[in-house]
Amino acid sequence: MTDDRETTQSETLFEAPPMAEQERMAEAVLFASAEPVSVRDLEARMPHGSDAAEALVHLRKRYEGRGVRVVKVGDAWAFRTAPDLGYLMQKETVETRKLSRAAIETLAIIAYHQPCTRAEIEEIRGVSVSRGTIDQLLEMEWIRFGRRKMTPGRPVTFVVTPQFLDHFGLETARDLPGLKELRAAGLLENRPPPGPLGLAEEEDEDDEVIEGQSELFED
Amino acid sequence: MTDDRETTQSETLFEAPPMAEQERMAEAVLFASAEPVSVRDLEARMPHGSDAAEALVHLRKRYEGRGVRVVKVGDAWAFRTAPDLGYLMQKETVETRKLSRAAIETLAIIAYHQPCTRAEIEEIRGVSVSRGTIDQLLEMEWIRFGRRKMTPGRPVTFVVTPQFLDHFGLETARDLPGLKELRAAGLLENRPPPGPLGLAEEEDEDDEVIEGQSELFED
Amino acid sequence: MSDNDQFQEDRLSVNERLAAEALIVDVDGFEGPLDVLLMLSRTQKVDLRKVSVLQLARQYLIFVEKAKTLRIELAADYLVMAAWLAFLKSRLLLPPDPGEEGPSGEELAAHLAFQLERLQAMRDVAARLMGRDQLGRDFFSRGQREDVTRLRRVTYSATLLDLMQGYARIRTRDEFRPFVMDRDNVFTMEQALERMRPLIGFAGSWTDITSYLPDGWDSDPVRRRSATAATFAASLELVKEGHLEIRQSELFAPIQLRKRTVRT
Repeated sequence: MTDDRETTQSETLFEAPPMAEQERMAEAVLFASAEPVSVRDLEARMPHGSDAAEALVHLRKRYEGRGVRVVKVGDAWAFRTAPDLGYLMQKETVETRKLSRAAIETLAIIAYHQPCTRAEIEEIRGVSVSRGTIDQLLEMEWIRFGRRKMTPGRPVTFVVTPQFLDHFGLETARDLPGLKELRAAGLLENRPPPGPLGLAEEEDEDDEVIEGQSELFED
Repeated sequence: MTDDRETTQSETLFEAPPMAEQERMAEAVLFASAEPVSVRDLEARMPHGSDAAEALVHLRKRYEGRGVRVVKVGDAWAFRTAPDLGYLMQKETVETRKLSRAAIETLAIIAYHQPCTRAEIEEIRGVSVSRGTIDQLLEMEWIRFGRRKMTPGRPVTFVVTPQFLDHFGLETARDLPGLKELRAAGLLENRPPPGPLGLAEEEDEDDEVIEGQSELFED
Repeated sequence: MSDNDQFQEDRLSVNERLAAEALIVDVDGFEGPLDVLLMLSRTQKVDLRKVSVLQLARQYLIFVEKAKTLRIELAADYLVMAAWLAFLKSRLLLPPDPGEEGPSGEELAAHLAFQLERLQAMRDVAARLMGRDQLGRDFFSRGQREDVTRLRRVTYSATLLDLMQGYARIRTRDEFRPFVMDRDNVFTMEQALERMRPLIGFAGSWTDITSYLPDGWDSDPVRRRSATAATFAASLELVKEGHLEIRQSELFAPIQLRKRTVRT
């Protein structure tokens, strides 16, 4: 050990690089290494006589307020992105999906009947409306809550939003074509009437029914 | 394109951050990624109205003479440690696969003659190029397929990649060492062998003759 | 043949002979005839642009002959090159025949010199390229990547046509249906609430929920189901409003209701 020390002593005769240079070295090593670097490791890599701790102090100071900072991780040091810029490191990928049939129908009913309660939607669609469908439309900001109805339970109502109108290129919801126009435009299929109790609705998946029940509890 | 510009124009109404702040952002993003980041990608991540190119100019200046530098690779930018400090980084050195002499020559020929067909590589080296050599260079992502030549047989060509430039610290392929001298000496011309009696020429397709002819006019 | 060899060898310097022999020993180490020619041309110790192609042709022919005598397997390329160089040599030595077609010996020689120069140039730049500072050896990228976190955002789209068709689908269905009749078998939550509000004031003790079903709704299963659901929903609404307490001792056990007593 003492031998080591002597060697070091003699080697410091080859003067240590100037502090500015030591700072550069610390900068490069911290940048390139995959893990935080301890002062000891850093010093081991730098030329003899270097003072890694001091170099780090200078380096840390230099990066104050910059886009990256020199931070202490345990007893080692590393570069890290400034926390206020973390959002730049996020990349959004946008995926476009077709709206489900249940959601389109619900949306259509709200658009044509607004302000419209959930019960009314269910009455018109003939099936319960899942909470997910409403939430999705709310989240998309195509519908929003309207005034509560002055009926028992004071149910909330839904109305369409300006974003909805914007998306569909409508000035007001009143611009939506009426049934007659839809028929004239050939948009109405003349389907045979379904069974007396509208059994056709069973095609709406069971999960919706289940969800419908759970909704009772959520409400 | 003009549309893009207009959008940007109108969106700059939401003022872009001050240049010092943009520089910080570019710094953070470049620092975080090991691969070079294109100006376009950078701008996409920065707030609207930011001028990534200008921020990079400032940033590059700021890091001049430091332990890490801002380097340009093709149309992308990256932080790289200063080459004079490489010796400190022994630990980080990755074992690179040793390239055969054939691979190195093939790489050089592609770099200096790109876009370059296999037949051209073979003509210059005087031997056939093994599939393995090309495969290795492709796998290392130092070369990639370029456009097909508009000559009979429409042969594929090879060009060097941004990774190649990055690896050898080149901004563009124009910065290849000795490129100008080679061009001045006429050594990058595709000079056709005289007459039908050339040696390896039988295997060379007619296309080269055609090219050669067009070159005669250029000379 | 051997005479001829002798004659030519005498004209080569010692160095050239040594070089030629060295070549023969490891012919495998060469990358084809052009590589050999390039090596041979170096023995001329002149600028490649001034290389004597005639001399080079002779050197090469000696090389091939030697290889043959040493029974070294030579690839066909080497022999093709030898034949071509023999032809070139004759062209260069004989005065040009004006009646002959094709390029002159000088043109052919110039092209060979060009090929050698170009190959040498490529080797030089390849060496310069490999001598450059290299990523991961002399300079380094960021060791610790701060990976970009990817946020996946899903946007849903629908067209006006989807919307209208959806609406039309529902409305046409209704048009063909005796809608009013349906209502006969549906007991809504609103109705249930209306019915229960005045009743709960009297529910001091736990009462089965079925006792709140309206008259005439308990025989038909369809009607009973609707009425039960509506009554249950209404009860929950009343619980939420703080008027009612509800309990069920176990799964499928009767649901019981009681007026909520305000404790102080």
